[in-house]
Amino acid sequence: MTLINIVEIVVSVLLIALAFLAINSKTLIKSVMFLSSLSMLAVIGFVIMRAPDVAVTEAVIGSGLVTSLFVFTLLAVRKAGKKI
Amino acid sequence: MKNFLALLLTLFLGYMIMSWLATNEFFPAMGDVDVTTRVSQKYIERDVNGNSEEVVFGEATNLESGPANTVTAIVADYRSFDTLGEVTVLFVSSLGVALLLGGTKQRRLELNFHPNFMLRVGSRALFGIILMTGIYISIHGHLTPGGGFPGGTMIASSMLLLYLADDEFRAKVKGFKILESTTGSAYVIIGLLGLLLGGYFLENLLVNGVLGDLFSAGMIPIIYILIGLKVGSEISGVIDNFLTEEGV
Amino acid sequence: MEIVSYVFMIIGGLFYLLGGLGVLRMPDTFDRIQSGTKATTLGAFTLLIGIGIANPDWLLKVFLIIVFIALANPIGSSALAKAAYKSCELPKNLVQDDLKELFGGEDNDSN
Amino acid sequence: MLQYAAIVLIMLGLYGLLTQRNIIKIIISLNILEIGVNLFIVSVGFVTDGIAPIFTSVNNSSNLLFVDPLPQALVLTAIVIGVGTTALGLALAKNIYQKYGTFDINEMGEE
Repeated sequence: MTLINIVEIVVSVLLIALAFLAINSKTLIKSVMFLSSLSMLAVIGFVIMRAPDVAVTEAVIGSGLVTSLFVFTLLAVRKAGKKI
Repeated sequence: MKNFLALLLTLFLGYMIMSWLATNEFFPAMGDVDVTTRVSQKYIERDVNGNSEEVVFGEATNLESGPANTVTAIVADYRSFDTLGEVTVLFVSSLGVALLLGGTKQRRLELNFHPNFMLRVGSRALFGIILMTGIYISIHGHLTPGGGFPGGTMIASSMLLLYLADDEFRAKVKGFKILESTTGSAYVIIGLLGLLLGGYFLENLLVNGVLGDLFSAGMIPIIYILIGLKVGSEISGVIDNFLTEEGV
Repeated sequence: MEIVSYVFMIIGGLFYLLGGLGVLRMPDTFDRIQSGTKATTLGAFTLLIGIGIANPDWLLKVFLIIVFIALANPIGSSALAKAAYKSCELPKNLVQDDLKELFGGEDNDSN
Repeated sequence: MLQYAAIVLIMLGLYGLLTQRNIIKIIISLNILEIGVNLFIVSVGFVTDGIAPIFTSVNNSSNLLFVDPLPQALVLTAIVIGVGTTALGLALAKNIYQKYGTFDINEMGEE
């Protein structure tokens, strides 16, 4: 049981918990935020598996760009009036 | 009832996949992979004569494909045709976004944010730093982790920062379209040049140089810089489309 | 030289710990923002200087990262504070409110 | 362990795709499924005690034990394609909201 195994187990449990929360949250903005932190944890998973290229790409795209696109959609819709 | 059926179905599928994994029927156990029996070993030993000499950093010349980063060798040289198709998928999706969200009369989405002096000035300084980081990552794609895709996305994120911090800023969408189509056609033209002069599409025409130099690896840095510019301009166009709405 | 760098790194880690403790213990949003920003900015500086002393080759890169954090952290926290002003309720013992005239005083919708 | 977590992520994403009625939630489920598939494909090429497949001045010869670079290259392109599909889906969702006034796919036919 080395240190990297413990990190791996913690990351796995957090990944599953965050995915569950992202699907089952009440409000949409909370789901989007949980999705963002899920992809940030996936970056740690990629680093553990020695894939730095994929880790850089996932960090920039998965947790930066996709989150901002979701938030912009929700902003534009919320301006239109009704509650989501 | 429907939820219960869905739960049953997913549990059944997960049980099947996990039992396959536990008995190692289709995949070797995680970590026990023998890379020497796979095709990837050929990509790692890229000696041109094929006599399995050792490739040494900083000394090896006359390689088949020169980058120090093996993933770049696969993405931009061995499977570059794949990457061309993938860039095309990105182009089609950005075209679809522009068709769905673009109207005739457009204006900027009102964010009601009122940026103050510090935010405006500081964001301009940060814009330069993020843009330079994106360009650095695109140029050094054959030596360090990263490359055209994350570099291009960083360029697009700097545009996004200016959008959020400045009330008046509006990207020149026409400029993005011109840059995107120029870089995309340059990629195809380089491929056709390889077909004309060498013998197959996207052949590496230039000299490879020493493994690990900045000016090495032949065409691969040029192709990756083109990919970075194309991805950056496309995603900036997508962000611009998401931040506009119809109106006067 | 090694010991100096380790001391710097431990000080940085302590500042991070204090920042996390402040986020847990502070009563409302604005106090949390100030503890989470100031402590972690100083902690990041000390940690990075420790790394730069340990590896003198990386000193230039470390300096660039410090410049980036010094620019980005205050800007991000000020944007967060403004968003919190618009969406959360204000603390009761507020002394001065400069943003009132900018947003018209009434409650805006929470975006 | 990470391999099993990836399988559970795929299952959760599939369950979300089957049961959710909100369009944004469906796109979020699709993203979760995609992250799980990416983690699984990278884990197929992982070697215990291997190093990242990059020649540097430290790991400078091809006699060392590298992890498999081919799955990483495939995942690199898959992530970027995922952004394209997500952006297209969100644009469709925005248009659907403008037409029907709701994100719920059960309420759409009733107007």
